[in-house]
Amino acid sequence: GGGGNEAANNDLAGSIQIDGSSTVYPITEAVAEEFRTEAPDVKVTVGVSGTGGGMKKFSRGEIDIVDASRSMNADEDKVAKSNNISYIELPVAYDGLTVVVHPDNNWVNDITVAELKKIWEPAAQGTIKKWNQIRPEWPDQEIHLYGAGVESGTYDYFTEAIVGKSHSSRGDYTASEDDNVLVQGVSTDPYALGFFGYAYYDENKSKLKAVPVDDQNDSNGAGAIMPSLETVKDGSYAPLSRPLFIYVNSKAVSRPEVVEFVNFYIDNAAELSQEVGYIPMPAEKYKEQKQKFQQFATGANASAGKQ
Amino acid sequence: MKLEAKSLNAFYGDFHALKDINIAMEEKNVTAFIGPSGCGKSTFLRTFNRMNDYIDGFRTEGEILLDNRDIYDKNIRVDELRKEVGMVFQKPNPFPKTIFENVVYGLKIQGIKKKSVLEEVAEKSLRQAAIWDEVKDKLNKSALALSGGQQQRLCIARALAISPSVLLMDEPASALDPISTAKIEELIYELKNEYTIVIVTHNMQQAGRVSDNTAFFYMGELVEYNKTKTMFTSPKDDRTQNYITGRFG
Amino acid sequence: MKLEAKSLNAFYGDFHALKDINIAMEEKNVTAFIGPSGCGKSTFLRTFNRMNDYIDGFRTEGEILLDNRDIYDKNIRVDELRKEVGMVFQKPNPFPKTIFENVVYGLKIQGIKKKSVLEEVAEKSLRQAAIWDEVKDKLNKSALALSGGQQQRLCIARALAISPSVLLMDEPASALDPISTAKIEELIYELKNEYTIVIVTHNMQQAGRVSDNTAFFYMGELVEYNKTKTMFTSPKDDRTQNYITGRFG
Amino acid sequence: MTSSERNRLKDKAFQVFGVFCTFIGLIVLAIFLIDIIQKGIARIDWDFLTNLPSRRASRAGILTAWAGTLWLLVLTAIISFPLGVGAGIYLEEYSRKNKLSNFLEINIANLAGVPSIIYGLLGLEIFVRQMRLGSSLLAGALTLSLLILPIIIVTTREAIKAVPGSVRDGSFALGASKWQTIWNQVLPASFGGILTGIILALSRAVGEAAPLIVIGALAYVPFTPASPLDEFTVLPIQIFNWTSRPQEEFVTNAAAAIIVLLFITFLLNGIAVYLRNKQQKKVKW
Amino acid sequence: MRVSEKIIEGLLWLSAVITILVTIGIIWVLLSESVAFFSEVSIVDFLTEKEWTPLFADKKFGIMPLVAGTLLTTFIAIAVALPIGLTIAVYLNVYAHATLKQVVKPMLEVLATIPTVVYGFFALTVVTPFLQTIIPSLAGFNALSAGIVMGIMIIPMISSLSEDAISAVPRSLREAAYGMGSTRLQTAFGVLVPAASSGIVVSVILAISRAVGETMIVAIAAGQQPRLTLNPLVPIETITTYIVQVSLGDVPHGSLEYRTIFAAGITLFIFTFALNNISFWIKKKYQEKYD
Ligand SMILES: Nc1ncnc2c1ncn2[C@@H]1O[C@H](COP(=O)(O)OP(=O)(O)OP(=O)(O)O)[C@@H](O)[C@H]1O
Ligand SMILES: Nc1ncnc2c1ncn2[C@@H]1O[C@H](COP(=O)(O)OP(=O)(O)OP(=O)(O)O)[C@@H](O)[C@H]1O
Ligand SMILES: [Mg+2]
Ligand SMILES: [Mg+2]
Ligand SMILES: O=P([O-])([O-])[O-]
Repeated sequence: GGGGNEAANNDLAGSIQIDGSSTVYPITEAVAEEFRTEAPDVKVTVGVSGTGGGMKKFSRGEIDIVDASRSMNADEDKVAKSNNISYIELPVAYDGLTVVVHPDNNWVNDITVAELKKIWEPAAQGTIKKWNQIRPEWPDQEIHLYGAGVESGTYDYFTEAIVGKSHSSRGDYTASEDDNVLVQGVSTDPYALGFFGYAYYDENKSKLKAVPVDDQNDSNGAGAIMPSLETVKDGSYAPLSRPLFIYVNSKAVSRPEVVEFVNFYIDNAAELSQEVGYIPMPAEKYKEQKQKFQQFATGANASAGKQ
Repeated sequence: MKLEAKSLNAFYGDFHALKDINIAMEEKNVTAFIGPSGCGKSTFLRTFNRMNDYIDGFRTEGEILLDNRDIYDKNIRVDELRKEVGMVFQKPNPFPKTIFENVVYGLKIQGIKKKSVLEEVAEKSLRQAAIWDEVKDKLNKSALALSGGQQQRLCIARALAISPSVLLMDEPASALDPISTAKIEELIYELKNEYTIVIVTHNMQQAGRVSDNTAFFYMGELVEYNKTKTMFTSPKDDRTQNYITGRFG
Repeated sequence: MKLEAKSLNAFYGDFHALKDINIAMEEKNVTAFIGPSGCGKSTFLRTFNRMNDYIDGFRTEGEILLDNRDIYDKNIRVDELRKEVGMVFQKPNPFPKTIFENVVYGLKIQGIKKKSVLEEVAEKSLRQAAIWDEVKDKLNKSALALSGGQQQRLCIARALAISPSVLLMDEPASALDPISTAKIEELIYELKNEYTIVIVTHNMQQAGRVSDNTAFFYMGELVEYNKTKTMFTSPKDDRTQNYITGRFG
Repeated sequence: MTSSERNRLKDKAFQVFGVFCTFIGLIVLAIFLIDIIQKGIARIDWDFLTNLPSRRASRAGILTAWAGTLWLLVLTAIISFPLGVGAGIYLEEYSRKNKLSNFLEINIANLAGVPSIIYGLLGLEIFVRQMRLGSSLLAGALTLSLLILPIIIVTTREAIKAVPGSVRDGSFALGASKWQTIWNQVLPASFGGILTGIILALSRAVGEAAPLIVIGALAYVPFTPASPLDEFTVLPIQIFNWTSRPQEEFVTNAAAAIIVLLFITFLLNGIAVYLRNKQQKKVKW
Repeated sequence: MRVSEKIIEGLLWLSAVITILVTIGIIWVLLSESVAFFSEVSIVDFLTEKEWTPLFADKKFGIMPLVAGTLLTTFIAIAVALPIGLTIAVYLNVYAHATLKQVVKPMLEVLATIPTVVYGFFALTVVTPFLQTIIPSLAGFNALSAGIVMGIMIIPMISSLSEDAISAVPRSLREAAYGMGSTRLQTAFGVLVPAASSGIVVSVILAISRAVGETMIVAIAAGQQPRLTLNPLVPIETITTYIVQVSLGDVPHGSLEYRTIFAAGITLFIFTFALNNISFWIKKKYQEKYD
C-alpha cells in the first residue's frame, strides 16, 4: 500500500514510464528529478509526445502515467475501457494562456473574448485580415496571427474556451509546437497577435506585451484581467486559465514505487510547478487530490487482490 | 609441346580480338610476342592462365593446351592452373605489404603456414630472382619502398615461389630504367634453364636478345612465328619486315 | 636562332629534372628529342611554352629564348607566348565540341567573332593539316566522333589556326595506327616550310625520317645534339650509341 | 584596351570573386561557431557533462544525452558496417553488369536521397510497431543504419574502385580465389577509405533529430542506457527540447550541448580526414 | 573451398539486396497509409485544391501550398548555393594553390555536417533579424531566411562535388586550352565547366534533392502556414515541416489526420525519387565519355 514512509523509500526499485503533454513536461521532469533523491533506484522516464500521443499510449497500457494539458476525451476513454484500464485524473497546476502583441503595439490595451472569437473562429479565415476590422479605431494594417500547433492540448483548450468548440479555428495563422518560435515571431512582428503558455510570456516580458482579457462576466472579476500568478490562481483570469493534469493507470498503482511517486508529485507540485513557470493550485486542492488518490490506490489494489 | 594454341579465337563482346591462332611452344624455351599496340599480344598471353576470365563479355573458341590438357576444360581448376602458370606484369605490382609477405603470398593462400617452410621458399625464390642480396636485410619493410626494378624482380620472385613451370611476362621491363632492364633480361636468360617463358615486348632488340622464338602479331592475327634469328634476318611476311625495320608501331 | 636554351635547369620540387641544358634551334627546322622514358624530353619541350607553370613546385633556372627574348621574363604574357608557340600532345585531345568550334577556339578566345574570318581560318588550317577533305562535310559534328588519327590532325589544325611560328609536338603519333602515323609524318614534312618544329619521339626510325637535327637526352642531361644523319650514323657518345642501337629503353 | 588585356582583367576579377565566395563560406562558418561558442562555452564543465537532466538550467547536464548518442553510434556502426561494406563489395567485385545490378545501383542512389524524415516513418512502422521494439536504442540504431547505409555502400565502392586492378591481377595470377583476393588484398588496401566513409556516415547520423523524433525518442531519461532495448535520448533531441523551454538559461544549455555535439561531429570528421590523408600518403600506386 | 566461396558470395548478395527491401519497406509504409488516405480524399482534390487545412475543422486537402512552399525554399537555397558553390569549385580547382584547396575543401564540408537544428535557430535568431533591418516588411518566419541558410548548408555539396567533377576532366583538355593561350577563366568556363557539366548537374540535382528533403531548418525558421504563394517574405510551410509538425504533435494513429503525413510523405518521396533518378541517369550516361 501507499503512504509516505520515508524509511522504506531506499528499498524502492523499478521503473515508471511517463509520456504526454509538452506543457506538463517541465513539472513532471522537476518532480522526477526531486524524486531521485527520495528513491534513487526508481527509474523514471518522461517522453514528450503531446497530450494526444500520450493518451494513445496510456489507453493501450503502454505507460503508467500520462501528462495532459486537457481532460481525456470520450474516444480515448473508450479505448482505455476496452483495454480494461481504469484511471484517475489528478490536476497538478494551472497554466494561463496569454494573449500577446508586439511591445510597440500601442493600440491594443485590452481585448474581449468576443473579439478573440471574431479573430480566431473558422469563419474569420480569409475575411478578418486587418486590425481595424476588429475595432474600427485600430489601424488599417494586416493582422498576423501566431498560435499553438493544431495538434496540441494548448490549441484544444484555447479553441474550446474562445471559439466554443474544441479543435475549431481559422487555419491561416503561423502554428508551432514550439512556443519559443512563437515568442520569436510575435516579438519581431509589430502587427502580430499570438497566444501561448504563461511561462513563455513571463520569461520574455521585455520582448512582449500581454493583453488583458475581458470575459464580460463580472462574477469573476470586472473588466479586462491581466494574467498573473494571482489572477490565474484565484480564477479571475477566465476563461484562459486552465488546469494541467496527470492520469494514473489503475494497474500501475499495485507497484509501490508508482504510488510513492504520485504521492510525492502531489506533495511537491505546488512548489515545483511555480519554479518551472506555472501556477500552483490552492493548498486545499492538493490535499483533496491526495485523498482522492489514496482511495483510488487502495480501491484498485483491493479489487486486484480479489481477482 | 609445353604450350599450344589450336584454332584459338577470342572475343571481347563483339570485338574479335584474336583470329584463328595456331602456335606451339617447347619446354624451357623463351618465346617473344611482338607486334604493334593493340594487336592482341596481351590478350593472347592472358589466355594461358585464364586471366581474362574476369572480363565481362570475354570468351574464347578453340583450345589452349598445357602439357596436352585443354585448360579451358570444365574440370580444370583455375587456381591450380595458375600455380602451374605464373605471371609477371608490365608495371611492377607488389602488394602493399612487406617484402616477405609478398613472396609467400601464393603459399599462404594455399594454406601453408609453417614459418620454416615459408622462409625457406622465400629465400630460394628471392635468390632465383637475383634480388636476395638487395633485400635480405629488410624483408619486413614495405615492398612499395623498393625501386621499380627491384619491385619487378620481387614480382618475379613472387611468381617463382609457387614453383610454376611456365612463366608469362607482359612487357616486364617497359617501365624500367636501362640498368634494371638489363638485370631482368639477364634473369630471364637464367630462368630459361628451368621454366618455359613467354614474353611480350615492344622492344625488338630485347626480343632479339632474350628469345629463342618470336611470334609477330598484327591486328589479332599471328602473322609469323619462327626462330628469332631467322625472323629478324629474313622475315617471310612484308608486314613483319615493315614492323621490325620500324616502318610503323 | 629561333629557339634557344641557355644553362637551363628545371626542378620538380627537389627533383632535378633538367640539368644545365644548352641548345639552339634554327628557324624552319625540325628538331627531334629522343631518349629513354623519364629522361626529361617532355619537361624540356614544355618549357618552351611554359606549360609547366601550373605544376606546383616546378621551377626553372637559366634562360629560354624565343626570337632572342627570354620567355621567362616578367614582362612576357603567357597567353601571348602560347599564341606564338603552338602545341600538339601525345594523345589527341580535341575539346568535346564540334570540329569547327575546335579549330576556331583559339581565335574566339582572342575575341575574334566575325563568322567570315573564322570560317576562312578554319578552312585554311584544316587544309594545312591535311584533314579538310575528310571533315569538310561534317564541321558541325562532334570532334569526338573522329578516329584517333583524324583527331590528332584536327589538334594540329587547331594549333595552326592561331598562326604560331613554333610547333611543339610531344610524341604526336605514339597513340596512332601505322597509316595515321604515316600521314602525320608527311604533314610534319610539309609544315616544316613554314614552322619551326620540335618533336619528341620514342621511335628512332620516326626521328630519322622527319627531323633535321636530333637531341639525345639521358637522365636530365642533353647528351648529344647534332644533324640527324650524323647522329644516327656516327654518334659521338657511347650512351647515344647504345640507345639508338636499342641496347636499352 | 586590347582583347587580351580585357581577358586578363576578367581573369583577375574572377579570381577576386572566387576568393570572396570561398571566404563567405568560411566566414559564415566562423560566425556560426563563434556565436555558439560565445553563448555556450562558459557553461561546459565537468558537471555539465556528468549531470542528469534537471528542471534547473544551472544543474542540468547532458550525461544521458551523450551516453545515448554514443550508444546509438556504436550500435549503428555495428549494424550498418557489415551490411554496407558487404553490399559495396558485392556490387563492386561480384555483380555482373545486368539488370539486377543496374537496378541495385539506381536503387541505392535513390535511397541516398530519401529525406531522413521518411526513414523516421519507416522506422516507426517497421521497428517500433511491427517488430515491437518500442522507442528503444535498437529501434533508433536500426533506423539510422538504414539511413546511412547508402552512404556507406557508395563510399565502400569508391574505396574498392581505387585499388588498382594490377593488385587483383597479381593475386589471381598466384592462384588466389576471388574471396581470397578480396580478403587479403582488396579490403586491406581499401580499408582506410572504407573507414573514412563509415565515419562520415556516422557523423551524419549523429546530428539527426527528425527521424528519432518521429520514432519517439524520449526527452527525460535520468539513467544511462544499459542495454540496446533501453529507452534513450540523444543530444539533438536534448538540444531541441532545451531550445523550446521558456527560460533563457536553457538556451545557454542548448548552446553548450551544441558545442559538445559539434565537437563529436568534428572529431569524427577529423578522424576521417586524417585517415584519408594518411591513406593517400601511404599508398601511392 | 568452392562451397565457402559460394556462401560468402551469397551473404554479400544478401546485404546488397537488403537495400531493395528498404525501398520496398518505404514504399509499403507510405503506400499502405496513403491508400487509406486516398480512399477518403479524392486524388484530384489533393492535386488541385488550393488550401491545405487537414487539421482544422474545415478540412481542405490541397497539397499545392505545401509543394509551393517546398519549391520556394528550395529555389532560394539553390539561387544562393549554385553561384557561390560553382565559383568556389572553379576557384579551388583552377586558381587556388593545391595546399589551399586541401585545407579549404574539408573546412567547407563542415558546413554540411552541422546539425540542422542548429541551422534552424541560426536562421530564426540571426539571419531573419538581420534581414529585417534591410527589408522591414519581412515577416518573422519567412521562406527567404530559411532558404538562404539552407543554401549555405548545401554550398559544400555543390562546391565539393563540382570540384571533383572538374578535377576529373582529363588533364589533356586543360592543357589543350592553356596551350592555345587561354586565360584561366577562359579555360575554366570555356572548357572545364562544359566538359564537367554532367558532374556539375548531378551535384546540383543532389543539392536540390537535399533541399527538398531538409526538415529542421524550414520547420523552425520558415513558419508553419501552408500558403499558395511565391512571396519569399511571408511565412509558408513545406512538406517536411508539415510531417514533423504532425509527428511532434499528437495526432492519433489511424486517423485521417495521421494519414495526411503519409500522403505528404509520398509526395515528397516522389519528388526526391524523380530528382535522384534524373541525376543517376545523367551520371551513367556521361560517365564513360572520356574512357
Ligand atoms: N577488356 C577489354 N574489352 C574490350 N576490348 C579490349 C579489352 N582489352 C583489350 N581489348 C581490345 O583488344 C585488342 C587487343 O588488346 P591487347 O591488350 O591484347 O593488345 P596488345 O597487343 O597487348 O597492345 P599493347 O601493346 O598496347 O599492350 C585491342 O584492340 C584492345 O582495344
Ligand atoms: N609533375 C611532376 N612532378 C614531379 N616529377 C615529375 C613530374 N613530371 C615529370 N616528373 C619527373 O621528371 C622526369 C622527366 O619526366 P618527363 O615527363 O619529362 O620524361 P619524358 O622523357 O618525357 O618521359 P616519357 O618518354 O615517359 O614521356 C621523370 O623522372 C618524371 O618522373
Ligand atoms: Mg598489352
Ligand atoms: Mg614524355
Ligand atoms: O503538448 P500539449 O500540452 O500541447 O498537448
